[in-house]
Amino acid sequence: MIEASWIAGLGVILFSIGLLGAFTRKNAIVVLMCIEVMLNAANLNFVAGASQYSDVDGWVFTAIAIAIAAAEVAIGLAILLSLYSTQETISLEEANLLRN
Amino acid sequence: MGDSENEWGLLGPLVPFLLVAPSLKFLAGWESVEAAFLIVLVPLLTFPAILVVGQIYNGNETWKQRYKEGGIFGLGALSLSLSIAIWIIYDYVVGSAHFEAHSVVDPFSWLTFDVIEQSGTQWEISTGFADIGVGVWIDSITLMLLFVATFLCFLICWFSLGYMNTDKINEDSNHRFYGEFVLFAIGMFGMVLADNFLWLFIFWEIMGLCSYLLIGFYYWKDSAAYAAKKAFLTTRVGDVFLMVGLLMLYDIYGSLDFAVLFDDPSTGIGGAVVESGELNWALLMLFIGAVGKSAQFPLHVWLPDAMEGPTPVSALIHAATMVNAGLYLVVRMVPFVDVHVNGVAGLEEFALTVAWIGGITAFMAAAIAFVQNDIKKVLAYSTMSQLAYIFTGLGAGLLFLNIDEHHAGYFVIGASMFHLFNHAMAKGMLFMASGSVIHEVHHAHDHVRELSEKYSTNESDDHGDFDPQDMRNMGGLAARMPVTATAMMLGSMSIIGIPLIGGFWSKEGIIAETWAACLHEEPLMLVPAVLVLATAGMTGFYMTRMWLMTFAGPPKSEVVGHVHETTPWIKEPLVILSVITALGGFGLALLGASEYLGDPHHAELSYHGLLDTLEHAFLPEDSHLRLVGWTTMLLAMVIGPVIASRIHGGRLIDGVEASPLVSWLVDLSSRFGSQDVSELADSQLAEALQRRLYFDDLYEIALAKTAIPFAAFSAWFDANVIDGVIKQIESNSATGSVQIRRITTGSARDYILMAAVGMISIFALLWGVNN
Amino acid sequence: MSSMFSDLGLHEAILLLPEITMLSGIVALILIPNLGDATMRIPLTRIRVPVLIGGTRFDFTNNPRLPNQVTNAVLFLAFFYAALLLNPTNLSEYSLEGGSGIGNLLVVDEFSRVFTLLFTFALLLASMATATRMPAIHDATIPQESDSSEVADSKVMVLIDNRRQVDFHILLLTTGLGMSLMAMANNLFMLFVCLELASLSSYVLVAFHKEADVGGEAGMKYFIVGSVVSAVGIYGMSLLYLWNGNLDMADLAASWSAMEDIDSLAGIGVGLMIVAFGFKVGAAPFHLAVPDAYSGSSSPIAGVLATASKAMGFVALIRLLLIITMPSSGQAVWMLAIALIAVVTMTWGNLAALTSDNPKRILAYSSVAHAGYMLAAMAAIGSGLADASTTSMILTAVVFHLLVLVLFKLGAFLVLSMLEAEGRGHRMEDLHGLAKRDPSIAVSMFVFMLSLAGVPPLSGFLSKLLMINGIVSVSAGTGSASATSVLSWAQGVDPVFWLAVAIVLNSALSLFYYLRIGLVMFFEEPESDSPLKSSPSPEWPLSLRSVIMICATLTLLFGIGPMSESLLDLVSSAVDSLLSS
Amino acid sequence: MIDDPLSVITLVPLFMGLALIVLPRILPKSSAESLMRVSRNISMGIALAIAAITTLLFLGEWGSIDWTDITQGGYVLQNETANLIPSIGVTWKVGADALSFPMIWLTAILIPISMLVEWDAKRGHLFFPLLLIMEGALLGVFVALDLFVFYVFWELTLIPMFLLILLWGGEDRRYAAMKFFIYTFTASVFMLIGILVMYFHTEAIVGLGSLSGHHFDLVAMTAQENLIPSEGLRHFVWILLLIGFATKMPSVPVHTWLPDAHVQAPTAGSMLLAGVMLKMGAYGFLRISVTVFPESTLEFVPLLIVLGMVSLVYGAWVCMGQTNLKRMVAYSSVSHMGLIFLGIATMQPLGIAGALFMMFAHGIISPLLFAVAGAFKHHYHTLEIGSMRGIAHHSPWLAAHMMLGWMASLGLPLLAGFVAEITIMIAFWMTYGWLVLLPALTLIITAVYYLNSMQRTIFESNNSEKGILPESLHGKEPSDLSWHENAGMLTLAALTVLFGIMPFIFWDMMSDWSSGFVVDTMIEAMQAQGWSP
Repeated sequence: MIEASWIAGLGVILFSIGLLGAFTRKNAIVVLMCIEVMLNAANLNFVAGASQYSDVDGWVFTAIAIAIAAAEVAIGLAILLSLYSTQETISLEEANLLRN
Repeated sequence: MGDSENEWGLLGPLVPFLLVAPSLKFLAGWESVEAAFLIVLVPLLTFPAILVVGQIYNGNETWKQRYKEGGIFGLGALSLSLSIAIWIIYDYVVGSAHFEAHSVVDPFSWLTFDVIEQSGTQWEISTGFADIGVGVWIDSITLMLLFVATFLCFLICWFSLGYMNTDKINEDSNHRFYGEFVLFAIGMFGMVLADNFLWLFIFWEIMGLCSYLLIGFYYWKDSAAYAAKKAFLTTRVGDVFLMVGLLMLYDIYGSLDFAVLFDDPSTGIGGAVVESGELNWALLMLFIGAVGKSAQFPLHVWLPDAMEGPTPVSALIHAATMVNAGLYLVVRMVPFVDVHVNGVAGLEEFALTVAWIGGITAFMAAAIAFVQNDIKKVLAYSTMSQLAYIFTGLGAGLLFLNIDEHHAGYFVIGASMFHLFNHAMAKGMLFMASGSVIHEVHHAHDHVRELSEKYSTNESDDHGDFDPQDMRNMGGLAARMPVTATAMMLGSMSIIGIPLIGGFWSKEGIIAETWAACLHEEPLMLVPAVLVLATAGMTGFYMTRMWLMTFAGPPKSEVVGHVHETTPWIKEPLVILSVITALGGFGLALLGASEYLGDPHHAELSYHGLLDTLEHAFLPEDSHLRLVGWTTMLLAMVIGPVIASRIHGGRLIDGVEASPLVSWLVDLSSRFGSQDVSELADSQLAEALQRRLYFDDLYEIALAKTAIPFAAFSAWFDANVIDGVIKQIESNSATGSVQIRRITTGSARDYILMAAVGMISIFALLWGVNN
Repeated sequence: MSSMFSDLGLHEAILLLPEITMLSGIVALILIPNLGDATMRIPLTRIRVPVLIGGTRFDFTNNPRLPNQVTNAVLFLAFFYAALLLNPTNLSEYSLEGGSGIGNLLVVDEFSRVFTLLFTFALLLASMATATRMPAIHDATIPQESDSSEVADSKVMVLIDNRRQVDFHILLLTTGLGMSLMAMANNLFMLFVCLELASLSSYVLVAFHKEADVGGEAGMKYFIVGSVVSAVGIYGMSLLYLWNGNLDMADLAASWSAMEDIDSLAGIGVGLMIVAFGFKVGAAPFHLAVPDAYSGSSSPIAGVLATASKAMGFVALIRLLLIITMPSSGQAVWMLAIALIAVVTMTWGNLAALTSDNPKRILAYSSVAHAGYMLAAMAAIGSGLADASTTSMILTAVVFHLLVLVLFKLGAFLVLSMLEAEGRGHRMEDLHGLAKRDPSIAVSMFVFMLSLAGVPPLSGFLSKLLMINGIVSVSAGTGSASATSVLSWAQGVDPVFWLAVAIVLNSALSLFYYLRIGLVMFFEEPESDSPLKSSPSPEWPLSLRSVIMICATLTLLFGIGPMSESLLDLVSSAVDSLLSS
Repeated sequence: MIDDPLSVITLVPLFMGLALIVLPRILPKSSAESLMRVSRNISMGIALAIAAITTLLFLGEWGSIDWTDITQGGYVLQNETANLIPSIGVTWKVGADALSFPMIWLTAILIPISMLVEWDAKRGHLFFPLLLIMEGALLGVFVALDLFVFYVFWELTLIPMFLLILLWGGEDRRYAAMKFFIYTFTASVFMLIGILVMYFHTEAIVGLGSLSGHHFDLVAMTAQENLIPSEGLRHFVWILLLIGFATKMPSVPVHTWLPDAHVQAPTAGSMLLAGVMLKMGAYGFLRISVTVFPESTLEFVPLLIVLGMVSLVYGAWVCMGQTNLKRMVAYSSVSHMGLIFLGIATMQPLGIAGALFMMFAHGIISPLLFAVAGAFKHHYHTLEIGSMRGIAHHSPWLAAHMMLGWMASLGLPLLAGFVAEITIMIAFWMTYGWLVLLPALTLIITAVYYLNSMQRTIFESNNSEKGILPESLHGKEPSDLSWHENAGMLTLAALTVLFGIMPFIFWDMMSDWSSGFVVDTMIEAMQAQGWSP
C-alpha cells in the first residue's frame, strides 16, 4: 500500500499546480480547471487520511467534495456564460469594467 | 440762540435731585457717609437711562429743547452727587464727623475665596489672605478729590449744555455724550471713594473706557478714532503693569484694603514681615500704571491726541480729573514708604524714580508746548507738565518719608495734593475758556461763510482749511470775549504761579522741597530739581504766549471780527471757577491745606494767620530755599512772560477796547518790544518739538516694524503651519486613497495573486511565531 | 457518522424548525409555480384526478410575485421560529441551554440560533427589497403562432423574467439554509459544506443582476476568487484531516491543545483555512474582489454579502480560531497574523473608501474596514491575556456588531437599492440632493452613515465601543504597574493596546467618507427633481421605504437603552453557550 | 413638583426637538403644516421653561438647595440611578454641583437667547427644534455622572451643531462642518479610550456589569482609591483625556477647527459653540482629569502652563493678524480659554475658582461677540474688517453692542470677564511669580486687536453724515439690528454687566467648590508628591 505521505505529497504538487495556474492563466475556463485540480489535491488528502486512519469519513468527504466541485463547475459555467453574453469575453483580464 | 436767562427754567428737573441730600439728612436722619454710595449709584442708574431713552427719543424736539438730549438728567445726577459730596465734606471739615487718619465705611465682601500655602511640607488653607471687599474710604485726600471731581463734573456738565447742544454737528448724538459723561463721573467718584486698590483699579479702568469713548466721540473722524485708540492702548500698557502691581501687593499683604495695608504696611495680615525689595517692585508696577494714566514720560503720547474729543471732555477728563488718578494712586503709596509710621525702609530708589519721571516730563512737555499752535494742545502739554510737577513733588515727599524726614515729607506731599487741586480748578477752567473761544470762533466762522456764500457760488471754502482751534487764526479776542479772556488770564496766572494766585501756593512748595531734598538728602534729586525749576520759567513763557496769541495783538483772521460771547450756559462756570482759581489757593493756604492734605494725622483745617502764611511762602528760613523760591518767581513771573510778550505781544487794533480786567495785560505785553523768531522757528529743534520729540513716530515705527508683521506672521503660521498639518493629512490621505485603490485592478487574476501573497504572508507569520 | 440520523425525532425537528421551514420553502418554490389544473386519468377509469402539477396554471400561481411573497413568509417564519427557540420561558423543553446535538455534526445552541436570527433577518430584508426589483409582468402569456417574431420574443422575455423570480428566491433560501446550518456545524467538514452551499448560491445571486452589464463580471470575479480560495480552504481542511484523522471540532481542539509544538500539517492547514474564511469576511488582502462584487450586484444582494455572508465568515473564523486553535493559556499562534491582517484591513478599507465615487464601493470598502475592527477584537482574544469573562465580552461585542450591522449596513444598501430601481446608485451624483427628493430616506441614510461611523448614541457606536473596550480591557492592565512615566508604561504595554488606537484613528478617517455621503444628500442639487418612487408594489404592504425606516429606528433604539440591553443579554448568553461547549 | 428636574431638563428638549422634527413628516399634511408654523414658538416655550426651572433651582425656590454648600463629590438633585445598559454598567445617573450648575444655567439661558437672536431663521421648523436638541445634548454633558452617558452626550452635541453649520452656514460650510465634526470626533475618541481604561479599572458594583464586571459611574470612580495603580498608565490616560478636552476647549495646537467652524456657522450656532460647547472641554477636564487623577494633573502642570500660555499669547497674536471679524473673535476664544488652563495650573482654590468663573463669563461674553459678528454678516453681508467704516451712523445699536462686547472681552472691570482674569492672575502670581507678565502683557495685545477692529468698522469715515459701506451691500442702505437681535443682545449685555458687578452670584459657589476640592483631593496629592510650584 502506498504511504499516505506519498499521496499527500502528490496532493501538494497538484495543489501548487492548481494555485499557480489560477493566478497565471487568463482564461476563466482554465482557471476553473485549476480549481478542480486544487480540489482534487484536497480529495487526495482525504483519501490518504481515510486510508491512514482507516476512517470512513475521509471517503465520504471525498465524495461530497467531488459533488461540490461538480456544483461549482456547473455554477461557474453558468456565470461565465452570463458574462460572455454581456461582455463577449471570458478572459479574466479583459473583464474589468469594475475596478478601483 | 436764546439768552441763558431764558433757559433757567430748564433746570426744574434738578430740584428733586437737589432735595435728596437735605431730605436724607433731615427727614431720614442719615449720616452723610451713609449716603456716600449714592454718589456712585445715582449716576450709575442715570447713565443707561440717558443712553437708552436718548436712543429711543432721538430727534424728538422736546427731548432736544427741554431735556437737552439728556444733559439735564446728567446734570441732575451730578448735582445730587455734588450735594452729597459737599454734605460729606462739610460734615468732616466743620461738622460732626471726624476721622483719625481715615474712616472706612461699609466694607462689603465682594469676592470670597481661599488660598493654600505650603508650611513646611504641609499644604493648608492660608490665613494670610483676606477676601476682596468694597467700601468707602474717607480721609483728607478723599475729601479734596471728591470735591474736585463732583464740583468739576457738575460745572463742566453745565458748560456742556451750552457748548455741546448748540453745535449742529453734535445734534442727535448728545445723549451719547451725556451718557458717557455720567459714566465717567461714576468712574471718577468711585475711584476716589474706593477703600481698596482693586476697586480703585476697577473704577480707574472705567474712566479709561470713558476717556476712550469720549475722545472718540466724533467717531467718524479718522483722527478722533485714532486718538481714542491710542489713548486707550497707551494707558492700557500702564494698567497692565498696575494690575501686576496689585497682584504683587496682594501677595505681599494678603489684602488690598487700604485699612489693612495702611495700618501696618510693615507686615502682611498673615504676620510675614514685608521685604522692601518685593514691595519696591510692587510699587514700581503700580507707578507704571500711574505714569500711563497721568500721561507721564514715556507713556505720555496719548494726551495731546486726546484733545480730539469735545472740549468739555478735555476739560474734565484730560485736565481736571482723570489724569489726576495717577497722582492719587501715588499718594496712596505714601503709607508704605512712611517709615515714621510703620512704613518699609529702603524704598528711596522708588521715590527717586517718581521724581525723575516727573522732572523729565515736566521739562519735556513744557518744551513741546513752546511750539504748539493749537490752543488745546498747548493746554494739554501744560497739563502734562503740571502733573509732572506734582509727581516730582510726590517723589520728593516719598523720599523724605522714607528717610524719616516726615515733616518735610508731609509738607511736600500736601503741597503736591494742593497743587493738584489748584491745577484741576485752573486747568478745568482754562479748557472751558478755550472751549468758549473755539466755540465762538467756530460759530463766527460759520457766520462768515454764510455771508460769503450769499455773494459767491464758490463752495470750496469749507471748514476744511479753517481750524477754529488754531491760535494763528485768532488774536485780539480780548475785545470780543471779555469774560473768557479774564478767566483765561486768571487760569494762566494760576498755572504759571504768579504770586498770590492759585497755583503759586502749591508750586512754590513743590519746587522748594525738591531742592531741599536735593541739597540736604540726596544729590540724585538734582536733575528733577533743576528741571522743575527751569520748567517754572518755561511755563511762564508758553502760558503767556498762549494768552497773547489768542487775545492780544491784531486779529489774525477776518473771523475774529464776528465773534460774540453769547452762547448760553457757558459763562457761569467760567465765572465761578475764575473766582475759585484766583482766590481758592490763597484761601486754602491760609487754612493750612498743605499740612491737612499731607499729614494723615492732621485731622482738620485751621487758620494759620496771614502773615505766617506769606512769610512761609516768600521768606522761608532756609536760605537755599529762599534763593530757589525767588528764582522761581523771577523765572515764572518775569523772564518767561517777558520773552513771550516780545514775540507775541501787541496791542489790539485801534478803536477796539478790551475790558479793563484784561486790557492792562494787553498793554503790558506790547511794552517789551518785539523780536522776530522765525529763524528759530525753522530750526531743527523747533521741528523736533513740533514732532513731539519724535516719540510718537518712534512708537509708530516700532509697532509697524515689530508687532504688526509678527501678528501677520502668526496668522500665516496658524493658517499654513498648524492648520497646514491638518490640510497635509487631508491631502495625503486622498493621495493614499487613490494609490491604494489602484491595487484593485479589476483583473481577477491579480486578486488571486494577492490572495496567494496574503496566504504566504500568513505562513510566514505563523512560522515566525512558531519559532 | 453512522449514527448521524439515528436520533432524529420530533424534538430535533422542532429544534430545527427554522431550517425545516426554509427547506420546505425551497420545495414550495419549486412546486408552487408549476401548480396547474393538470389532471390525470386514473388508469382504467374515467375519473380524472387533478394532479396539480402542470397544465394551465391557476391565477394565484400565475402571479409572478408569488415566489417573493412565499420567500418573505418563509423567511419571516424562520426568523420567528428562531426567535421563539431563543426564548426558553415559553418552550422550556426545547431550551437551548447547553446545546442539543443533532447527530454529531450539528449542535443547536443559542449561539447558532442568534446567527439564524441574523441570517434570516438579513435575507428577509433583502427579499422584501427585491419584491419589485426584477421585472415581472402579471399577465404573461405564451406566444401564439400568429404573433410576429418580435412580439413572440418579447413574450418569451417576459416569461423568462417571470421564471427568474423563482430562481432568485430559491437561491435566497438556499443561501439562508446554508448559512443557518453552517452556524450549527460541529464538524469542520460540515461547516465547509454548508459554507459552500451558501457561497455558491451567493455567487449566482451576484451574477443575477442582469440589469446592469457588470452583473456577470461581478459574479465571475466573485466566483473565481471565491472558488480558488475555498479550494485553498478545503485543501487546508484536508491537511487538518491528515493530521488529526477526524474533523470533529471538539476533537480537533483537544488535539490542538495536546500538541507540544505546532505540527506543520496543522499549522499550514489552519493558515489555509484562515485564507478561505478571510475571503468570506472580506479581510485584506483577500478582499479585492469584494468591492467589485458589491458594486456589480444588486444592492440588496450586496447588503446580504456585507452582513449575512460576512457574519457567516466570522462564525467560521470564530469556530476555527477560538474553538479549535485557541490555547488554554498564552498567546495563540495566529494572533499576530490576525492582528496584522486586522490593521491592514481596516486601514485599507477606510483609505480606499476615502476617494471612491461609487456609493456602493464606498459601502463595500467600509464593510472591509468593519471586518478589520472585528478581526482586531478577535486578535485581542488571541493575545491570551483575556480571561474567560473578557473573552466572552469581546466575543459578545463582535457578535453584537455583526447583528446591528444588519440594520445599518443593509439599511444603507437598501437606500441605494431604491435609487437602483430608477437605474441609478452607482455614482456619487446619484445621491445628490436626495434630501430634497425624499427627506425621510435621506435622513435614514444619514443615520446609517453615522452609525457606521460609530457616532453615539447609535448602535454602531455601542458595538464599536464594546470592541474597543474589549481590547483596552485586555491590554490596559499589561503595562508595568510600577512605570512612572508614560514612556516606560508604553514600552511595557502589550502591543494589543495599539489595536484600539488603530481602530480609533481609522474611525476618524472613516468619518470623512460617511459624512461626505451625508453632505451630498443634503447639499448638492439633485440631478432630477422627481421624488423617489415609494412603493410600486401594491401587493406588498410593507414598502421598501418602511423597511428602511424600521432599520433606521432600530439603529437608534439599539444604541443605548433597554433594547440594546436585552440584545446584549441575548448575545452574551449565546456567546457563553458557545464558549462553554 | 418633579422629583428629578435634571433628567427632565435634559430629556424633554431632546425628545421634544426630535418630535418637532419627525412629527411633521408623519402627520397628515394640514396638521403637519400647522405644527411647523408653531414649532418655533413651542421650541422657544420649552427653552424658556427650562431657563425658568434652572433659575428657580438656583434661587433655591425649587428643591431648597444651598449651592454654596456643595463640595467635590457631593452632588445635589441626584436622581435615583436607573439602569440603562446594566450588563456593561451603564446607568442613568445625573446630578449637579457647583462645577456643573453654572454651566447648566448658562446653557439654559443661552438657548432662548440664541433662539431670539435668530428668530427669523429660515426653515425655522427645523432650526429651532435642532437648537432644542442641542440644548438637551449640552445639558446632558453637564448633568451626566455616568461616563458612558457623558460621552454619548458629548458626541451627540456634534450632530445638531454639524447640521446647524451645514444647513444654515456660510459659503464654505461643507468644509467647515466636516472639519469640525471629524476633528473633534477624532479627538474625543482618544478621550474614549481613556474613559475605557478607567472603566476597566473600576471595581464591580452589585447589580451592574454582569457582562463586563465594570461600571461607568463617575462618582464611584472618583471615590475609588487609586483608580489606576500604574502611574505610567494613569499619566497616559490623563493625556488621552487631555487630547479630547483640549481639542474641545480648544487649546493650541489643536484649535484650527474652531475658526473655520465659527466663520461658517449661523449666528445661533456660533453663540452656542463658543458659549457652551467650548466649556465642555474645560468642564470635562475639571470633572474627570483633574478630579479623578489629581496626581497626574500635578505631574503635568508644566504642560498645562505651556498649553495655556501658548494658547493665550499665540492666540492673541493670531487674532491681531486676522482680517475677518468672526475669525478674530474665534481666535480670541482660543486665547481666553488658555487662561482656564493657567487658572487650573495654579493649583490654588482661587485660581481654580477663577477658571470656573472664566468658563462662565466667557460663556456670556462670547455669545454676545458672535451675535454682533453675526449681525454684521446679516446686515452688511461681510465680515471683512476694514471693508466698511463709520457704520455706527447706520447701526447705532449694533455699534453699541459691539463696543460693550469687545470691552467685556478685553477684560474691562465691572463686566463679567474681569473677575475671572484678575483672580486667575492673582493666583498665578502667587504660584509662578513673574511668569504672570506674559498673560498680563497679552491683555495689551487683546486690547490692540479689539480696538483695531472697532476703529476700522464702526468708526472712521470722515463724514459726519454717513459711513463707508462695504461693497457687499451693493449700494443698499443697511439696517440696524432687528428687534429680536437687539433684545437678545441686550439680555446678554445685561447679564455681562450683572455678573461683572455682582460676580458673587455664582462666584461664591465656585469658590467654595474649589476650596473644598483642593482641600479634600488636591492637597493630599500634593503632599504625596511633595509638590511645589
